[in-house]
Amino acid sequence: MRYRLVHLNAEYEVDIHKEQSEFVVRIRDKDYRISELVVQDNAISFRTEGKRHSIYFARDGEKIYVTLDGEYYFIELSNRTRYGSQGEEQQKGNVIASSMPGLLVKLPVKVGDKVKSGDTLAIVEAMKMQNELRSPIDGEVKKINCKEGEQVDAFQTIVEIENATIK
Amino acid sequence: MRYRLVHLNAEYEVDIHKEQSEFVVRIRDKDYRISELVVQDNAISFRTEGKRHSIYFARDGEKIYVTLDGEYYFIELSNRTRYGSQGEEQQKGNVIASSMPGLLVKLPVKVGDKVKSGDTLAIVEAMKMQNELRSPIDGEVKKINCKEGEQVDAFQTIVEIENATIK
Amino acid sequence: MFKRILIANRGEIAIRVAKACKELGIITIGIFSTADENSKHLRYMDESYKVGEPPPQASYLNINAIMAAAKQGGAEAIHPGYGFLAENPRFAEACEKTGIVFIGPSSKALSLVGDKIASRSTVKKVGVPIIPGMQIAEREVTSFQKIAKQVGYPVIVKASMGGGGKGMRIVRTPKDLETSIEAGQREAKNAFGDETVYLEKYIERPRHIEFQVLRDQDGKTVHLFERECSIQRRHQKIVEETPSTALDPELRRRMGAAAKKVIEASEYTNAGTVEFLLDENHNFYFLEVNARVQVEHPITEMVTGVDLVRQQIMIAAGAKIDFEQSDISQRGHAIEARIYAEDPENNFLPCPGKIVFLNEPAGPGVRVDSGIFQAWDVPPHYDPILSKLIVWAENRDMAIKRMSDALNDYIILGIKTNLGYLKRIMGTAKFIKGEYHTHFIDENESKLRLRDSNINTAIAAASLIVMESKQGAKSPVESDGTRQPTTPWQEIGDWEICRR
Amino acid sequence: MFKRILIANRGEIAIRVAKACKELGIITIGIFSTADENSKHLRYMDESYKVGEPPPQASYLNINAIMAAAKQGGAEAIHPGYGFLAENPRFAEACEKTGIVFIGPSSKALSLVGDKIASRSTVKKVGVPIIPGMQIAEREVTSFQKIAKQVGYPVIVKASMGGGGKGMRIVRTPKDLETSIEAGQREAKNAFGDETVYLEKYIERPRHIEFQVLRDQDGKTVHLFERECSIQRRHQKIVEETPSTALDPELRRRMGAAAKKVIEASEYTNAGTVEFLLDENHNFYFLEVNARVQVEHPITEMVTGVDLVRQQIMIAAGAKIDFEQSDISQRGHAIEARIYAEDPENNFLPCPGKIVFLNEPAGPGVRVDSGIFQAWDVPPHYDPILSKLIVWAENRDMAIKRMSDALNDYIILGIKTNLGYLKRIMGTAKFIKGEYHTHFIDENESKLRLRDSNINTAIAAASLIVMESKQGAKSPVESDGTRQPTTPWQEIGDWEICRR
Repeated sequence: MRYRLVHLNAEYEVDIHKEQSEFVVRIRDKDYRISELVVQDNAISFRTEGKRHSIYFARDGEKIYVTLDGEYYFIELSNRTRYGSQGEEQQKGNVIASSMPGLLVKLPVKVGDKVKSGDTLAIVEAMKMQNELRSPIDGEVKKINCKEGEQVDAFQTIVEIENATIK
Repeated sequence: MRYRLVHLNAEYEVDIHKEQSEFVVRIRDKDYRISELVVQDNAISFRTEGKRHSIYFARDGEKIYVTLDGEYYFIELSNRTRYGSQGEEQQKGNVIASSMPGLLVKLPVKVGDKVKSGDTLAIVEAMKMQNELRSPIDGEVKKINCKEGEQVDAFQTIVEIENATIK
Repeated sequence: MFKRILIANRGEIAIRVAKACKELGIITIGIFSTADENSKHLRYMDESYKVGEPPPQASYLNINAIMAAAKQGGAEAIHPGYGFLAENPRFAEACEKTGIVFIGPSSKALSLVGDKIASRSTVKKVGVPIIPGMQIAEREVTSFQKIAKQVGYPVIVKASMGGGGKGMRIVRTPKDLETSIEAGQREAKNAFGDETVYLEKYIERPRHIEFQVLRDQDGKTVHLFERECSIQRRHQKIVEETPSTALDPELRRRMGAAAKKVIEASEYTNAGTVEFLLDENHNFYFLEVNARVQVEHPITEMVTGVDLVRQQIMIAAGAKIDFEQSDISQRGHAIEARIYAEDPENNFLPCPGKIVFLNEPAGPGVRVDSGIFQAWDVPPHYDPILSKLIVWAENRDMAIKRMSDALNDYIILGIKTNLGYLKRIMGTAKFIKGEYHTHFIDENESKLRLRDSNINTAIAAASLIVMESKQGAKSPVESDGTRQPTTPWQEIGDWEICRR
Repeated sequence: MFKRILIANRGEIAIRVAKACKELGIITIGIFSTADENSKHLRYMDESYKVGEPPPQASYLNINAIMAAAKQGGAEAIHPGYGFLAENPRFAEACEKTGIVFIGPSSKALSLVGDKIASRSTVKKVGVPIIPGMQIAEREVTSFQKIAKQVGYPVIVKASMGGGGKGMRIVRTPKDLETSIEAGQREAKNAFGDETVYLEKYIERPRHIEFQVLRDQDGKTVHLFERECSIQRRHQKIVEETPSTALDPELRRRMGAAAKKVIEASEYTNAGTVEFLLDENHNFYFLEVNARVQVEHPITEMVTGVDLVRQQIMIAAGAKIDFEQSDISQRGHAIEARIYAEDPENNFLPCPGKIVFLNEPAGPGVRVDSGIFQAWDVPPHYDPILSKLIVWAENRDMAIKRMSDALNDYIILGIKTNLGYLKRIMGTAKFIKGEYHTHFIDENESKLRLRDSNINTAIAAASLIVMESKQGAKSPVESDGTRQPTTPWQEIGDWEICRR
């Protein structure tokens, strides 16, 4: 079975197969042999590389929250066109999505506006925090998907910019 | 809708019906008007007699655990022939049941034995505690349902005594 | 410091010890019976070994299996917790022989304090008061009669190796003495394999006051003040508090000094508790030494600020106690309530089973040392203790209210527990006033009964729950396949199947 | 004592205050916005009133609605908690006018300490050091230039009504001063409706040390020692501890005395905190007074044994402080970590949403002041604080380890939180050594990043979870009705639908 998982914008190709009572999980060309697998409710435990891991998890559709040794990993199944987070947008450059769920408090552009890299395209507010979404490129506003005062989800596309010249 | 509920060996006849947005629960000839009913997972809340109650509960078949203001109520739906607890047996007198789940460590009688009121019929052990089951009546052992060394459940009948003379 | 410690216990105390180990950077090795493969204490162990079948004799009391696990896990020390093998001199000896440090006193000190008659005479020698009575075990009824006459009735016959009320008989008139001795011997023989009994003056309405003592390997001894443990059911403590309302500073000073003397005279090292009875005239008498960390140790930790389990490990590793008696003071007030899987409405009989829903209290001054989790099936083989709720507050009044509120917030559903009963204790006038003794539970029986006030509300809630779970379900499909809509009035039929 | 108190807040602090009220036998009246109808704080209220729509302006900042609820509920006093209206002089005034006691200082004292320039001059008069800079707000650029030259660069331009870093500009060279003033004024105007800014010497690598003070209505003033709050992200504290590793007994004594002077000079009553900056040469400077119970108050409670919220209520009711400065001592070490619904891997942006699974830590020295429960949907309208984890231990090393272990035991699934990030702070060399200042987060950025070590294990776990949830499900039924058996190898198709 093969999956493509995303963690912190890095993609991991994973291949799982069973060999007798063990599972072999191949991640980035390294094999992890998994034994003593127990999955129950919100906990999964297994042994690999000589160590037993007890991991709590929650799965919500394609999103998987995993906690291990006090650290949290937010992992997504990459089997759809995802809306990227800010970091990624700066590379991709034309889809401006909210980084968090919140209220769209300001949307100072309209379709057809010329914008410069760094211009504020939208301000989303949540939990007393304002997040400014800036244009990563020079370009023209091609499409606006939301209205001021609307509640937006994380990763929801708010504005699309048509590439002019990449600065 | 009518129910018969048992709490601490007392039976309660309960009659529930709806009047507009309220429920009327009649318990022992007194009416309680219930409003603002919310049931979710393990919690139920409602208002009655001017007070709002938030109650946690767990239901396991006919058994209902309810906690209210720091007190716990173990309530059973009385729609089957129940095996009573010790107290009740002393009134009923012929069915000797364990008061707790545990190990049947001693069963010093056999079918046909004559027993006197107060004789030990069985000893059940659980959690470092031994519970002696004594005969509430003079009589004869009619039936034995368990073997020494067996795990027994709460309310499981261990011995049945045929009434001789009630002392 | 040790690198690896085996924790020869289960439940909340195994977790308590594991946490102390982790804070000291020590790797924890757990043990478990086959009934405990899914138990909470294993989550706190770096490694775990199965030591046997569910009955304690086969696993947690199985010295050979535990020593084998210690060897396999490379343990340098073993912490026994309380109960099970904690005060077993043979276990301490087995450790001593294999070069594993037993975190507790030496097997020799354990043997001494475990023998009630021997420890009585040791204690008497150093001038600590003991309850008037026999100095050595005797077999002749005439000796019992003589001493009973000397100390005056009522007297009590006790098993020399006893504990938990087994083998005890209170005797109020000379004519009952002989039969009581015989009954006591029989019971002692059955319970402890040793029929030796002895006789003491019986103290009416005593308070149970104990002093926590620490002693390091250099012999430095410090006490950490008292715990009052008079609230008992079936000779088992269920609520403890510190400071005790029965002591004034002078009495506290004298008892603390006496407790230290007892520990020193017994050549006892590590943490130990000296139990006293306090009579109505404020005379105190040595009762026994508890040679282990006790269930109620947290209340001492809360008021003195000393981590007792950490101290146990440090002392066992050879560290010196790095504070003086004068550094230790009591700040505020702490109460512990033991949460048991038992039915107070049915003679406190134990109630193992599955915990369907769990919510544990938290917040200012609230500590929960818990061995349970939601969805866990409490096994029937072990002590019914589930967890301990400990509160601390600025003063006793606030602590009682805090305990009461925390008990309200403590929700365990699916099995019966003593949570409600404990809350009733907090609401009892005698407890609130601090005027109580070891017969508190008996003397307040009627006040501690589940009060009627809310039963109708609970019954109403239960009916609504039953009704809702019926209405929430899909309309039932009859066996002939026709679908019947459900309305409350059509369910009246329920009534018919009820037993008259 | 008051009979009924309205708690004008939500979340963990509303619960904290409600518990203190209940322990004093006071009936609690809660308020809630329509986003909070199911929130945890309402479980601790005897009565609750809806005060408006989700936006804070419509509900928790809506003075009229809250005063109406107080009137309807018959409240004799209002506890404002922290944030929202806690330091709003108009709210205190509204209370004063209607004869309801505001649990906090008078509106007059609130106005004084709320004005940074006015409080600077008050403080200077009583001889407490302030950061060199302007004594009055000035508008002329030349005045700024003159004073900047006097105190020496770098300097900082600050909003008079400021807070949370808004309107602040650090200026390192004279040529940047004018533009920084203009930018600061603009930002101040936008944020606080007042463009007044002033100039101070900029302290490099300062530590943020604050002193907790209590003052009763007779003017008796006691301080409860310091809290070090230098671990901040975006000018918000996330980890606090006491005692501070930066103070020696002499400096602690001097700062404590200064804090009391500030509170006395401001004619301030009730609980207040005096914030100082401590520079690298151990000079301290008055920063501001926080006129409320603070988020980090529990660490002071843990080491001093004083219940600050109870003291607030008692002082507001007219009670005298019943202990002396010499009665207060610091015992052991306490650390608080604030648990936020935020994503440390994405610039700490807030993450509201549903909590799918929750397990909160407990045990020795662990306190959780929590506003959340499993299955709760954290609303997006309010501060992202979910709860506070506070630990106490005998010393700082043990406290850090205890915090680290407790963070391990704290499981929140379904939303992103800073739990892992907080644990990384506990493992940072500079934190462990106690050598840090307010730029800790920035300077340790690389060390605080999620380490790679376990990512592959987490990825493997996620894959197993996905696989198991597929295998656990029934074989899929195709739209044409044929049932297909599922085997791992047949699912390779997943690969194909992945985006390249």
